[in-house]
Amino acid sequence: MERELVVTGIGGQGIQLLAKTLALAATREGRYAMLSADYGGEMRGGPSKASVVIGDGPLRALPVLASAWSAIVAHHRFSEPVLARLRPGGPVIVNRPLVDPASLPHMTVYDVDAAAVAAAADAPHAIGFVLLGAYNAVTRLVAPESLVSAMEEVLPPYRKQYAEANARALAAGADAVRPQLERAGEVVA
Amino acid sequence: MERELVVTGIGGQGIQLLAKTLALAATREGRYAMLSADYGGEMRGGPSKASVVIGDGPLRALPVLASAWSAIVAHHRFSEPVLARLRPGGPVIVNRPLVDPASLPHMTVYDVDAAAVAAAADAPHAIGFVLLGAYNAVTRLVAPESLVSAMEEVLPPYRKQYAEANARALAAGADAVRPQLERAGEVVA
Amino acid sequence: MTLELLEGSEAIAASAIAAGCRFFAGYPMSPFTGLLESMSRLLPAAGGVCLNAASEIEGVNMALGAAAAGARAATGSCGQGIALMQETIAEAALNETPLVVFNMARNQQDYFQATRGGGWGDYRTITLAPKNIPEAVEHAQLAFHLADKHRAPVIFYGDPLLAQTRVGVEIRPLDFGPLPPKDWALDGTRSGTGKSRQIWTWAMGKATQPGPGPDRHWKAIAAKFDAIAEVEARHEQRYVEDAETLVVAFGTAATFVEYVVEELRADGHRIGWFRPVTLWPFPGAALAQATAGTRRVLVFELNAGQMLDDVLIHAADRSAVHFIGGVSIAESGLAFGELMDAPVIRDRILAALGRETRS
Amino acid sequence: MTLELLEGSEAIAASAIAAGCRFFAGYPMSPFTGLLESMSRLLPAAGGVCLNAASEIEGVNMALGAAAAGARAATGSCGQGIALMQETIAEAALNETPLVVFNMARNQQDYFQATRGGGWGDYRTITLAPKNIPEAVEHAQLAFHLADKHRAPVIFYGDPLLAQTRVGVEIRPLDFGPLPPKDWALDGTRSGTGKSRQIWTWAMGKATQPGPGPDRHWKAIAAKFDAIAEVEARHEQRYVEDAETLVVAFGTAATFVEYVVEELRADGHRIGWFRPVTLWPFPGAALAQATAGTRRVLVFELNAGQMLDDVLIHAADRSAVHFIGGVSIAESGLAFGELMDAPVIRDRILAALGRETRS
Amino acid sequence: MTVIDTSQPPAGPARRVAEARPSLLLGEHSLCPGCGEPIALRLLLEVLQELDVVQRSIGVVGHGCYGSFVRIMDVDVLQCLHGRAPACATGIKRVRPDCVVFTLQGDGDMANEGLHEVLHAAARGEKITCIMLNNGVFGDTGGQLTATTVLGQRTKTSLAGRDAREHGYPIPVAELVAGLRGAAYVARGAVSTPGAVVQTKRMLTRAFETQLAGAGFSLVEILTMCPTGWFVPAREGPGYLGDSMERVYPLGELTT
Amino acid sequence: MTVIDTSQPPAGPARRVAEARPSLLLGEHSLCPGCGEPIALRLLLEVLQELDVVQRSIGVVGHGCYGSFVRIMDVDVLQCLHGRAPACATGIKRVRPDCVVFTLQGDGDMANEGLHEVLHAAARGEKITCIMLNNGVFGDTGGQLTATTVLGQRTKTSLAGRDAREHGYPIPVAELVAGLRGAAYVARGAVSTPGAVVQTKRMLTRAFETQLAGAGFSLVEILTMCPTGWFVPAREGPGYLGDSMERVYPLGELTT
Amino acid sequence: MSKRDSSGRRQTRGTVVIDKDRCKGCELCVAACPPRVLVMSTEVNAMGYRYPQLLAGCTGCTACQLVCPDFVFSVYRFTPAPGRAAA
Amino acid sequence: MSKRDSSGRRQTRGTVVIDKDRCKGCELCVAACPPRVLVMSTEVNAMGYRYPQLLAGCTGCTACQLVCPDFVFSVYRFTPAPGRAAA
Ligand SMILES: Cc1ncc(C[n+]2csc(CCOP(=O)(O)OP(=O)(O)O)c2C)c(N)n1
Ligand SMILES: Cc1ncc(C[n+]2csc(CCOP(=O)(O)OP(=O)(O)O)c2C)c(N)n1
Ligand code: SF4
Ligand code: SF4
Ligand code: SF4
Ligand code: SF4
Ligand code: SF4
Ligand code: SF4
Ligand SMILES: [Mg+2]
Ligand SMILES: [Mg+2]
Repeated sequence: MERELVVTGIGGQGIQLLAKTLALAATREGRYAMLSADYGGEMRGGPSKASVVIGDGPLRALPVLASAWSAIVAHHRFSEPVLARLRPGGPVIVNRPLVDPASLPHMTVYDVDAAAVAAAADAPHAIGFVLLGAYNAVTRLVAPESLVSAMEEVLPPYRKQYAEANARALAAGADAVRPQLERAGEVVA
Repeated sequence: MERELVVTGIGGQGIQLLAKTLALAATREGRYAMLSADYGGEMRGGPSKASVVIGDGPLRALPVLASAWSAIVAHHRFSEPVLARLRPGGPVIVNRPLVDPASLPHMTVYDVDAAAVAAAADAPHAIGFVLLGAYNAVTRLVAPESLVSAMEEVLPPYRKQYAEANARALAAGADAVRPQLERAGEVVA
Repeated sequence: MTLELLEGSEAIAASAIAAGCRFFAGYPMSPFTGLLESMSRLLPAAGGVCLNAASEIEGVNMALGAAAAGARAATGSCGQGIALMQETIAEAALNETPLVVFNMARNQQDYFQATRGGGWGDYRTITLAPKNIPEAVEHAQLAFHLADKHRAPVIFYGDPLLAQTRVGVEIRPLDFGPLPPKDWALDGTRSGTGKSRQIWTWAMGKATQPGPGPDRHWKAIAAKFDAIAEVEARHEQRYVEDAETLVVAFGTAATFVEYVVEELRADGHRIGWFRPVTLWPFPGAALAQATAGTRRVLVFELNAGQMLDDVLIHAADRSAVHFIGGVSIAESGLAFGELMDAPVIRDRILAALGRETRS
Repeated sequence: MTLELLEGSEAIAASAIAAGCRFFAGYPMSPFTGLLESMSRLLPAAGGVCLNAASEIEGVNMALGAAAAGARAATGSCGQGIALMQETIAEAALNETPLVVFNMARNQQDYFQATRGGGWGDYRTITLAPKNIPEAVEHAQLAFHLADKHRAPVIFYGDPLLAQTRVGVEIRPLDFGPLPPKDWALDGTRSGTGKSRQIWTWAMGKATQPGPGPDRHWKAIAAKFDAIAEVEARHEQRYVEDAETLVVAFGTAATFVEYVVEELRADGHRIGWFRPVTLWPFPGAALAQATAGTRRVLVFELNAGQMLDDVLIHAADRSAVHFIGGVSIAESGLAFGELMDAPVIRDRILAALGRETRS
Repeated sequence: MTVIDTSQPPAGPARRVAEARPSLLLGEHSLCPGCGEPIALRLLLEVLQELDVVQRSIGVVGHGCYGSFVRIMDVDVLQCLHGRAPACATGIKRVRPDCVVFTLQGDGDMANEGLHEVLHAAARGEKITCIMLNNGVFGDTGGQLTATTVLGQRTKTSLAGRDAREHGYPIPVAELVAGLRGAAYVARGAVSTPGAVVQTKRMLTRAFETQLAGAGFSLVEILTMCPTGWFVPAREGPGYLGDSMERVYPLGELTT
Repeated sequence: MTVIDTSQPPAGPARRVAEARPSLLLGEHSLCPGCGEPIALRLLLEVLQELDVVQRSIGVVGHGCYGSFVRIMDVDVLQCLHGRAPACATGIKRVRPDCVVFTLQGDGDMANEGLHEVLHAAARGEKITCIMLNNGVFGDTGGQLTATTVLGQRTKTSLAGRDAREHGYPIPVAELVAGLRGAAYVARGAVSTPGAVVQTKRMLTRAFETQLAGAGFSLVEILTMCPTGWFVPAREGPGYLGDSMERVYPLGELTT
Repeated sequence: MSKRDSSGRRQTRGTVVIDKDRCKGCELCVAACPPRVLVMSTEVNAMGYRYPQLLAGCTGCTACQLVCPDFVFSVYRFTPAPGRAAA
Repeated sequence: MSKRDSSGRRQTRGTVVIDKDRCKGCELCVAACPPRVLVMSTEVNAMGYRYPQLLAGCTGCTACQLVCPDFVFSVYRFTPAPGRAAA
């Protein structure tokens, strides 16, 4: 089975690192992953999007996704074309208050105030990892430990000191979404 | 009517100048001319050949002649492929003793000892012009005066001092062939 | 099998090195830059050399030199940079140097550039156009094999999606069979022996051992390319048996077409696809056969219609051929435009199915 | 009419100047050198500039600059030198600079180079292939006209026979009709007015007046070349009405073919000839019509079969097409080989007439 | 400490001594924070204006981050191929000798791809003004080694720092050009400090004056910050420039 | 005056002090009478022999009259594209560091088409030896102006003589290269007099020694006569060289 | 006329207009300002960057304008008798 | 041992072998020969060129060999006591 995730946000939110972490975690688990990035040179405030596909065998998905199962919406600004491709019903993590959960009526939406959660976890810059933690708690695409070690692996050498904060952010994101998950009875994955 | 001339010799004999003189003379007379040269950079002793076509209207002849009416053979060394294209019966001026008149049984051959004639005319370097003078006396393709003025025109500035000697060579060449012409009753042109 | 999550460029670089590439020289240009950076990182560790060429012309000539000395050597670029290399690519074809050129193209607009030379003289370049990164990893090795096998330049025709997408891949050396020894390579050992070697497009030989000279040599080169055309054409096809409509596409575009064709078949359309794996030699005979029974041959490529020429030359019925591609570029000019998208391709195919075949 | 006995190169240079060419930059290469020397001698007297470029790349870019500034400007070379210009020729096509390139080729092996770009992107180059010096004199002027008319590069495809043969010709300015004003040319007068001009392949425009950008611009360029293809294809043909066999050839080779066809008709053969005058746009529709009633289409070109592609694409019946040309080079590598000769061509045609048409 | 309102010009009597934007600027650039190239652009546009040659100016712009200036400079511009600007400028100047013709290039454009063109234009003494923005990297493609990268500098294609044995030595373009007789004015400036900016503007003025006088070829090499390609924070750009580049590329005029 | 029989070696006791032909020569060349290039070829072949590096020597030869030497030198040779020899030589040397790699180029090849390649190879300090035969013209194409043609010289594309305003100034290649740090040995010789020939041979020896020592790039520019391209009688070649070229291109070593 | 006010500060002899929404926060101006009267904001502008704010003591020297890559500063010098700006 | 013979000429201390059919008649050797003992022939060789001939007085200095572009000269120095060559 193949699962597609699209991530949309703006430069500076850590979109690319988030997506890369997930793809690497799946790869390290011995699965097939594909990661497509599309960003205007990561200009601060500019569009940043990525997509990740994970499967158990060689992937059928195209590098420009025809449609996607799930999404992480970190910022609403450039999200429209990306969200138009979501298949109804799939899980979406939205970054409250920047994104209005009601804007995705056909999806199973989970909302996380990533900035607040990150700040509370003493990892104020790790907004992307909060969202990823939440996403993985919902979808269970990879083991939480895989995420942590993949995150450590993708960090460039000069950012290694953030590893612990990022790990806290991943866990905090998962925790933050858990109440909604329980309410929904774990419909997904 | 189109008349083709092929000239064959070796570098240093003045083949190119001869051919250019004839072509220019015809042009100055208001006729159509074509001059094709093919020489290995005029290396002394290397092959030197040229062809001239003269006609009263736009020319049909190809720049690589399919066949030719007439020839000037200044040296036998590289002449074979050139002569193989002569149409039987046409006039050929051969440079005795370097070329054996008997080697062209199907042609109307005129022989001139160009070196001797040139020396006698006090124009020892003008072997080519001797042959051209003879050729034109036989074929009457252009007026003798046209040849002289074309010769003057084609001389590069630093060789202008040879103009008079060359003119003598042209005339001497014509004189040298006249007895044979009279014998043959002016069959050609 | 352990998969590594690698960016396409990195995977291609690693694969080339696994194939024994030991010399690379290149000049940055998006989206080729990633391959250059990967080579510059990975090659030294493998005992090879990666040079920052001062221009594409310098880079391709460095690679030609290294290849002439017997190394597996490559360069790369895209678009304008490849244009600058045309003289040298032609030279490599004519002087028989096994040079590999990674064209990490910005789009599909350089099909003619790859397949019709554009350098000078009568030569062709074997051109591999992988459809996805796993195949790109294979082609990165096959390119060196074919170059050595035929002593001829080989072009790898990539694109931004192949360069920049990351996927899980495995890199290991592939075996394509034995190769002739490189006894022609310059190494200096024969200098002074009376049998010194020479690599020369004019093939004049040495005074003591005259060569064929340009007329005979270039005829022989033309004959060699004819012979390569006989044996190296590769293609892939599906649903040809019952297809009323056949869609022809190359490279990544073919992957998209394949995806859409699967959808359309699920919808009941009698449709198939045909992909030239080698752009040159173009698999003409295979296409002729594949199109023998089809009503429509649709050509999809992201350009103004270049492979179209080859399809028109080979399709069983020329009047059945319709072009459904077009120029499509991202705003940056550096990547594909919106035509490289399954829904758009689907619409174009459906529109063509709706139209009746004109003759 | 007074004829001057001029070497082809000289005649072409004089004619280009008569057409208003006022800038030339080139780099020596046989047999192009004569044109460069003639330009360097004749242009200053006409108030123009001829520069000794330090390389072909420099030369073509100098010419592009001069053309962008509104002058009738040209460069030239052959073979390898033209290969080096490919990036810039493509640029001129894509940024719409009317650049003229005199390719005084060594042979006919650069048909693909001229007609399939080889630069980068979707562009074509109008290519004129004169059959003899009088036509070359005409084309030297037509080239500038077409370049200005379409704001596109034009290639003049010459050869050693056109360059080096001397014939009596008359040079006078020819009138090909009116042209649009060059209001796009850079002259500085609009700088600082808010409406400054821009010549840019990416066509991004100015912040105050955004341009179409590459996607729309390159689509428009492709459409422009489609439109040129509709109107500028030129050809010449003879005896098509009753010909069983049609021989297709271009440039000087066509003159030889014409000569041989005349001989063969005199011998009673039902044979004709067809000559693309423009190699691009290839006169495909005309060829389709001309070959509609023929049994055999023989393609004669001094290369390994390049125009052959275009004939195969357009001939009424592909299976009637036979190649009777081939690579043929002088020992020096600088001129035609023995195939450029009427008796040899005659033999090849007769041999083809002897064979029955294979299907 | 009170922050002064700087949203409006001062209410009291004051004279504007520096304008934010040159009048030939048509819009915003999108270069990185701390990039030195826009500063050079401002100087260029100011000098054209001050010399009163705007309406006969033609620019030829190469490929690099500065390439996007084509959109925002109100000057007739040919955006040319990578490295070829001096050749194109030559063609323009020769057919429009009354125009003021300049090129805008980077180190990648001029010292790598286009070294041939600039040296030959200089040797010919073309009456054009070439401007090289030298930041020691290919900025636009993400920070790879160029011919002017200084020894020890880390780039994406010299990860362990430029090593002379592996990558060779940096090329001092201004010095090379100054060694050619056709070069009438050659100078090297920088935009890393206010003083250097003022000096660089003077160099540009002299270079264009050289062209106007018909004296020959002129070149101004300008050291510019590329924090992105140098992998340093924007505010450290000027310091890095001074510590590394200026030692190899001394500022000043090279012709007399 | 009696003419001595010189068809045979002397009958009496004598020692051969100079051989006509270097042992690495395979046949005849077809260059013009009085051409200087074959003299340079002889020196090159002798030096390779004397340094005992023949069986690890690889040459890269450009396009010019010397191009035909490929047929007669018993050395592994890549005949490369016009101007690109230093790039090809770089590729060869980098994959065969134990080989002795040299280029043989002309002024047209190196100073015109290939200025970029030689300067970058020099800046990189490539351990190769480049030889430029400078005759100030494109000899092979019939004598047109090159970047090294001296002022006043008449060529087929400067019929009235090279004029600085029109054609610019000649480029001193050896000086340019010597200005690059990667250049370890740079010298200019000539083949116009016996003394110059001896000196030039010493320069070639030093250049190759520099390569063998791994010290960096080496260049020997050799002024050669081209009577054909200069439009002077063969015997006037050396005099013309001394009067015109040597004044602009002084002989000697440029590195220390 | 002394150039320093009572607190030892340079007198405010000029001022600047800061087009703050164009600022990209590079801080080149801060380092370049001789009297060091520019400090970065804690807020961010429309593009998300911190931007410079002016304290008292500007001399109107134009250094900030000279080095700013984003054309943020216009600089004014007070004409008759400056020195009354807020301290 | 005097270096000049009775006629004031340099002694003949060496000689050369002239491979005359390779000569292209450029006369570089003639100008280069310090004692000026090379003179051009009046006959031409197989290629049609005049070629150098040796008079008495060769010193075996090798100058001719050094400058000859056509590799015509081998040079010998007499070993024990030269000077008996034809004068
Ligand atoms: C022929 C060619 N090769 C490569 C490129 C890719 N390219 C675009 S910009 C650039 C870098 C330019 O560097 P530089 O001139 O130093 O400018 P910077 O971006 O550093 O300001 C390169 C290599 C190109 N456009 N054309
Ligand atoms: C790309 C390219 N342009 C032009 C030529 C033509 N060409 C061949 S030899 C030559 C002249 C070489 O001059 P130089 O290097 O000075 O050698 P010389 O003949 O003077 O010894 C030229 C321009 C070529 N072969 N390739
Ligand atoms: S990459 Fe460097 S040169 Fe380019 S805009 Fe950014 S800082 Fe400026
Ligand atoms: S043209 Fe000049 S360089 Fe060439 S062989 Fe003749 S003399 Fe020598
Ligand atoms: S004008 Fe001078 S003193 Fe005032 S803020 Fe700017 S740099 Fe500081
Ligand atoms: S220099 Fe300009 S862009 Fe940078 S912080 Fe100061 S005002 Fe902002
Ligand atoms: S060896 Fe010396 S002296 Fe003897 S002929 Fe030669 S140049 Fe003259
Ligand atoms: S130098 Fe050599 S080629 Fe010239 S004349 Fe003397 S022997 Fe003959
Ligand atoms: Mg740069
Ligand atoms: Mg030369």
